[in-house]
Amino acid sequence: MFRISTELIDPVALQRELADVQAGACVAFEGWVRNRNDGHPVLSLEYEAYAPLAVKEGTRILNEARGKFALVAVAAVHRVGHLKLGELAVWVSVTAEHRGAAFDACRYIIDEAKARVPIWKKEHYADGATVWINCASRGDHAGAQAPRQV
Amino acid sequence: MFRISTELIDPVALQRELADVQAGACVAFEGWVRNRNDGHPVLSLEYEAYAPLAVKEGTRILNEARGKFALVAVAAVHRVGHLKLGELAVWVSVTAEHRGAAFDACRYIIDEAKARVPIWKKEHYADGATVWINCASRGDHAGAQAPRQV
Amino acid sequence: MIHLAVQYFAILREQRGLSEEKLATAATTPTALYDELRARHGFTLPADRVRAAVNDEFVAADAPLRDGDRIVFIPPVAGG
Amino acid sequence: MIHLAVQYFAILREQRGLSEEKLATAATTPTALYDELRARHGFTLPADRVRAAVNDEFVAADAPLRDGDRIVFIPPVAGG
Repeated sequence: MFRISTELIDPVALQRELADVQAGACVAFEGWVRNRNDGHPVLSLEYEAYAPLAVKEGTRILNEARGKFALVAVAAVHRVGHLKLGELAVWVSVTAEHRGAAFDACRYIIDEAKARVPIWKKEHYADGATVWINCASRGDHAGAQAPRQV
Repeated sequence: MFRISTELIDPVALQRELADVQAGACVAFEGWVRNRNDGHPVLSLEYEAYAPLAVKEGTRILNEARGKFALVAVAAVHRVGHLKLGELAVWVSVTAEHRGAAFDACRYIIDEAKARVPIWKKEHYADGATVWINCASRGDHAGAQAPRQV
Repeated sequence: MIHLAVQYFAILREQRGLSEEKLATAATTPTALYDELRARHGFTLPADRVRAAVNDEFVAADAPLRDGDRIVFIPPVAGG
Repeated sequence: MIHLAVQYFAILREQRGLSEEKLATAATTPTALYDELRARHGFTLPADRVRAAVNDEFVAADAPLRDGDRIVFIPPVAGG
């Protein structure tokens, strides 16, 4: 289950759906909007998705994780729209019998999702500038040249 | 913050305490009571802790994680008492600016905690047998001889 | 000439000033079409930093374009 | 002879049948004391699978025991 959400993500409700007495381990990743990036104060973020392909590619990644690791269940949701500081941008949760598989799969999913799923992030800075992350070229905000991780 | 809890662990309330706009990533591990171990149907679990040393050693592990990885915050709670299937036995949550540190630290903490913190687990099986995990010797439940991970 | 629908997202949407358009082109591959549009609209990203999707599936930069295709150019992604 | 308090947890508590006791011993190290208690109470775990803590801190198997110490023998742990 890979979803794009225009509403606040509710990890509690999502997590509840993964409850399963066959699972002994659950690893969840949350990506939060933080107040700075590479030293620049950030006021808010916008995420935009090419939704049909984002869901397809995200679902492929979840299925790859199921193929590579011994899992019970996987789920991921990515938020789109204008997000305030502290809001949840992306949530990935993986359950497995054993924790090693849950950790490895959760990390695989978020790493692949960040690299492959067509979702874009625009940062709004305190100085009024905005930048589409990873899309900088000459003339853009200097601080955005380097690829960044959450 | 490493705590031993005789009550149900509430990950929602615990997680709320970690909210911080300096953090971009949160990785949480949950260990759940599952319905079998090495093929034996499990009915319930008992956890017992040597609480003063468990809190000391758990706190040392959290501090080690802070020293090894660039973190914003860490917290962990281990349940003790008689737990039913599906209940949360242990919760570890780590926040960081970047996800790599959060994943590595969360895994470090749970791996070290399972190896070092004086907490013991007794499994109650469907056939009426009980076993203190990792403490088997000749005459004990055969299935419990091998070390197990969640 | 083939007739295509083009969708724009993120930095390309802003630089183009719209989300979708229909056009006729002599370009036969995504790369050729992107270079044509980049020259026309001043997109800052070079073709080698943009992927393409046709009819909601990723395609190679030199995949053939067919009349009626819907194409999306995908700037470097940054989810999470 | 020194006087000690011994606390038992988990499998050792069950095999001893109590959680804590006071005793006098000629043993001067945790290992020596454990072997003495194992012989007396039939603990199944050998000494090399049991750690020791004195006054709520881990100690080496051959650490000196002092009068008034509170000692805990720690079976293999299994949290999580």
